[in-house]
Amino acid sequence: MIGKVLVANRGEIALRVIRACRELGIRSVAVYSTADSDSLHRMLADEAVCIGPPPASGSYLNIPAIISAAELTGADAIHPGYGFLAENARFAEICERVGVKFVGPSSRVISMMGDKSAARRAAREAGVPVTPGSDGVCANAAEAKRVGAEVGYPLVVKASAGGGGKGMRVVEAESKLDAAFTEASREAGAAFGDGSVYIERYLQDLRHIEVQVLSEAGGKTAAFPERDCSIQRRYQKLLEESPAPGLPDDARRGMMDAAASLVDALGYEGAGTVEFVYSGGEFFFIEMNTRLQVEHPVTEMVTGVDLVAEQLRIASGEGMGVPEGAAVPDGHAIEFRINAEDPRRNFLPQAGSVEFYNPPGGPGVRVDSHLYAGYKVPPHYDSLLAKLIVFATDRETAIRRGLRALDEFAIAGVETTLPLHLAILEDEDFRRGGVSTSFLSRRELRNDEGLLRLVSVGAPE
Amino acid sequence: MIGKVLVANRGEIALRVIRACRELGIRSVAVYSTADSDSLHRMLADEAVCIGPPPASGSYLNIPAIISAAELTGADAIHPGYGFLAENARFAEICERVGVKFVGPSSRVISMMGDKSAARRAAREAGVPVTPGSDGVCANAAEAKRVGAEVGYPLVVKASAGGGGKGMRVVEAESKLDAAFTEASREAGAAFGDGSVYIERYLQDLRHIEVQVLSEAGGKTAAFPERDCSIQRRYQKLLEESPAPGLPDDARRGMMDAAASLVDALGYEGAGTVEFVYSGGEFFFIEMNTRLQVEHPVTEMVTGVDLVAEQLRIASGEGMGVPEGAAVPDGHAIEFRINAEDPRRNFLPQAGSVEFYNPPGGPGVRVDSHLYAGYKVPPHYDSLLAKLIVFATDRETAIRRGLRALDEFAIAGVETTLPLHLAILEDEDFRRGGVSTSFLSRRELRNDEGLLRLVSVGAPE
Amino acid sequence: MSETRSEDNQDEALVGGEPSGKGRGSLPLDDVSRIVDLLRESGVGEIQVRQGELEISVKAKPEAPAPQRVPEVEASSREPASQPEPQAEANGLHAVRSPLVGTFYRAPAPGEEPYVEVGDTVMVGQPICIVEAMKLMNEIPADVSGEVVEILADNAGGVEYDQPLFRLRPE
Amino acid sequence: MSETRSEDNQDEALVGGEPSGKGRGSLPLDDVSRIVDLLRESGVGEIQVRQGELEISVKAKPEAPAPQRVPEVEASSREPASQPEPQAEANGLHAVRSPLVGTFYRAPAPGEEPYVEVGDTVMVGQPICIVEAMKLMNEIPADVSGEVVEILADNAGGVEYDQPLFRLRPE
Repeated sequence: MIGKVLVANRGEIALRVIRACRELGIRSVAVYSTADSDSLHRMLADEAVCIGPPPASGSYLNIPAIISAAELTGADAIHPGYGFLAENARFAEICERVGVKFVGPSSRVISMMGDKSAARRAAREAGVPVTPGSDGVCANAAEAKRVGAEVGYPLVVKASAGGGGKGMRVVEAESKLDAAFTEASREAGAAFGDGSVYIERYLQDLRHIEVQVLSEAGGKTAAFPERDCSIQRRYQKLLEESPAPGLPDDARRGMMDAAASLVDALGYEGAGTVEFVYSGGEFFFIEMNTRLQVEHPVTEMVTGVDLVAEQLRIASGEGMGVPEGAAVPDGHAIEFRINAEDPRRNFLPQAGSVEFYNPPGGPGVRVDSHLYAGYKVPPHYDSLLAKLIVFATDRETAIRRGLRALDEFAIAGVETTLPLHLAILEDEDFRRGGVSTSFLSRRELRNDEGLLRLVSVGAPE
Repeated sequence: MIGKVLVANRGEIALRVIRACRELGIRSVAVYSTADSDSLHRMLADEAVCIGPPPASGSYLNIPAIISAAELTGADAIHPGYGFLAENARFAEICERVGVKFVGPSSRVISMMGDKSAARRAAREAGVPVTPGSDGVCANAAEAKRVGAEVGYPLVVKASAGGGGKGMRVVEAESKLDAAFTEASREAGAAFGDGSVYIERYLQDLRHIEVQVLSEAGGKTAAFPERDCSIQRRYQKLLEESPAPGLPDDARRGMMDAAASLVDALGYEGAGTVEFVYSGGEFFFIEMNTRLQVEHPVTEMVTGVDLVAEQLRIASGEGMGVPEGAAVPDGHAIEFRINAEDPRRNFLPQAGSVEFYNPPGGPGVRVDSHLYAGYKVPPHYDSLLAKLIVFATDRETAIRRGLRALDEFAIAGVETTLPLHLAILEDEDFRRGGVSTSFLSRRELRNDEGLLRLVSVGAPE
Repeated sequence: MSETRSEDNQDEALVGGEPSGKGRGSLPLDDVSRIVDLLRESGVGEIQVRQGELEISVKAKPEAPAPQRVPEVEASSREPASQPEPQAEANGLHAVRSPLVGTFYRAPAPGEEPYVEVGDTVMVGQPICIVEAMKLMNEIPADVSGEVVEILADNAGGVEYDQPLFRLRPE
Repeated sequence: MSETRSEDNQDEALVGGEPSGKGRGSLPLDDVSRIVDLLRESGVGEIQVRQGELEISVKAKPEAPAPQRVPEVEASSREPASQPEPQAEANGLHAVRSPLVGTFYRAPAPGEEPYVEVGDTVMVGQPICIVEAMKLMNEIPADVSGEVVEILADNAGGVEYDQPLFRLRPE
């Protein structure tokens, strides 16, 4: 087993990894910026190294500082968490070069999956269904038009290096393709330093469903029951659940098998997520995230597998320990992302002091958070304060447990998305299950005597 | 379903019941003493009624006040939690008389199980093995001698109305029986107002193992995998786990079947616990607790059953919803009672302000607690501050998770039993599993550079 | 807040080119000192006095930081009946509180006259209402002598332990 | 800290380009001093006095609310290297801090003389040590001129970002 792991991250995910290390008897090294000197990840790790100033570019994205911290503390391995350097192929490559084990796949695989058109090609070659569209990057608008004639309209132009909706344009008719192609390419170039774009059929009323995988790189591979991440706001996931409500068993098996084929074809090592869109009974590959995800706990709850412990076992060269039953979901789990954003003021990010903090307890409640009373939320990083995960035998009970736990969750000093989640759980369509990714964009938040409520606007789904 | 439940208790168990009510859509009524006006159970219930002054005799044991509060708020049912009025047959009877459903068995059954010799008789009649001893109360020392000749020495004289070691004497030889009989009877009379005593074979190196049951009173009965509660200090349980380490499957089945037979014979309704001593492969009935127990969460973790929700379903006359698989333990759970007692100063009870409170989070961790930062622990009630329950696929992982979570658990302002639990988990015999109830009495707590450590004293087990 | 305002005034005076020393004299420190004493003795939080050119403002030190509380928004409970009512009692009034949980009745029996009305004078030990619990009628006596100023509970309504029932002005 | 408003006004007046003594006279420091004494003796929080053109405001130091901290016993981390060292800096000393994580070397190469010793005087910009990271030798210059009073890091030991390396007495 690895003896010492440097955790190249902050916040709740740094704690998650430190906890797993402690439970496995691995020593942990926290790295922190000067803005995080009062952070729990620093306090709970066995060792801690200050790596730079508050801006992430000087600290959590500062590769030399992190590698130096690993060398100084004698860490055998680096766990990147999610975000920051987790999908940075150069970082993984430097780790490989300096002989520190990167907990994750090889830099080659990270690099390939980070290029969306290369990823689509790899998926197609592994027999995984991909959305009908261009075969990789479209060189120019003329090629885009040829592809458009095949896949039909509406279609979507997407940045090859992209994510988060940047460099993306929906095109309703061929007449608008030229302009959209140029705009998307320019936006992609500005945002990612790479203006290449590709084309896909535009799917409507789609659900975002993803499959967690673990693989030993040439050894065993396990694919786990899916997560439904369709509750999003501006392409940011807010609430995730497992299993996906109402998903037919054959679709589940289909996605799990497809994910496992891709992973095997890649010679993938560690934990990863294969993301699909699901629409009208069909599923298509979107992309693969070559890292742990924020929403991994819902899979842990319905399978009993400790995904971070398994990452560390695989990175240590030990076999992974996944029980047989883990391929079938047992119960229902929902995760709520509690962000420091004010849903009453257009999700304005909040920073400041957490004056009071009391997470919910009792049966079927898990909280992953770096908060404590008196903690100051720094303005430099992302807004995730806590993940509340509820688990119960069935979805209806999990929703009621979620309402109970959200209601109990006390955070004072900063506004959070807690009231938004209560509103989502009260929504009739959500309770019925199986809503599409446009769920939130088709609703407005109304203030109903202090409580938030979602009200449908525009066309029904 | 019941519409509104009055929770006749305080602290973490009041919260536990309020949470279950909320998840089932039942309205909850908290009752509180003036010492508890800042308590979470008061704040989280739908309604709250102040029932009396700080001493429990005027509030949580004040039957007229509680019944009046139920009548004023229109509660259909009263959940007594544990302790206070939970095993008070008169209270159950008054509830029956005024037409408020008592969540628990009938006053007749409570009364019978509260009389230890009657309980032994009922168990024997139901075919449950009882410790060899007198057939009910021993009228005098002469009768005790006749029984002693049959069961052999050492034997133990016990108060029929007793508990907690009061009115109890171990007798090594017949020559000492007269004196012990007289003393035990006098002590029992003083402590319980009833000097009757009975005689049992004295079992050594025994383990305290108990079986949780649920029954519909004439309908279905379910017995769950056992809890091992052998880690005790002065007859107070401190740490409980499920399943019992190393317990053979046939012993488990034997105890579960015995418990189910007793419950069926009694026409028992609701949740209860049948307690056994287990020694040298044999098990014998000790007593039955006709209520929910502090340690019920360990059973919930390994069976997936929400015992409090099932209590409320049964009390509502609805069928209980226990899945098939719940008769076999799935994984391993350990509960740590975090008491406001100072293990470095002979477990001196603590009261005062909780200056800082941060419970552990992450996978496999459940916390049931009424604490929050700023809460004042009143000196009037028992010392239980929080229950930490850890769950994992196997006992070794659960122990490591327990160490991790205990280490993270931050309570400042009052001393607690947190360091004692860390010491227990570090003990080699405990880690091997299956220790007897004399585990703690055969060890001393040593201060080892600020950390507590257990050191064996006297004869090995 | 007066702080910024007076600063601005000062600035304006300077900008206005009228930096006259008129009226400076010595400060009325005796007055200040007496106001400080008054503040301390009265227990109030702030005293401001202004007369013509003179303005004195004295504030008490802030109380020790409010204890951490569960924020109101998270708690669904009703107002505490058992909270002391400092306002009333600071006014020299006395609250008669319920010694038990039950139903409050103003009269000994249905159809009969209430024990007391606002304006009545009662003696220590004189029954002033009934709180019924478990079918028992408990007569509640006044615990001070004085005039009934207010009746705080509704007839036939529920009352909690320690809930104020009457306000009396003690003799 | 007892802040006095009149001080601020003074600054503004000077900035305003009217440094004339006309009508301003000298500050009534005796009055200020007596009000400060009154505040301290009385224990009140704030006193403001204004008379005509003169205004004096004295505030007590806010009570330091005990910061919520994770109790020490729960934290296993080392002492923060990045904490400011108010003691040293209050003494007029200056800490040269590490601008990066790495290994600290006092000399340009093994076997060579250290860049500086205690007692040496250094100039701004003069290299005083090396911090090696990723096989790169980074010469760290003094950021003030002055005398080297203390060398805080061990040769060939690890240093964190912002960790004090030297204490200098600035010229």
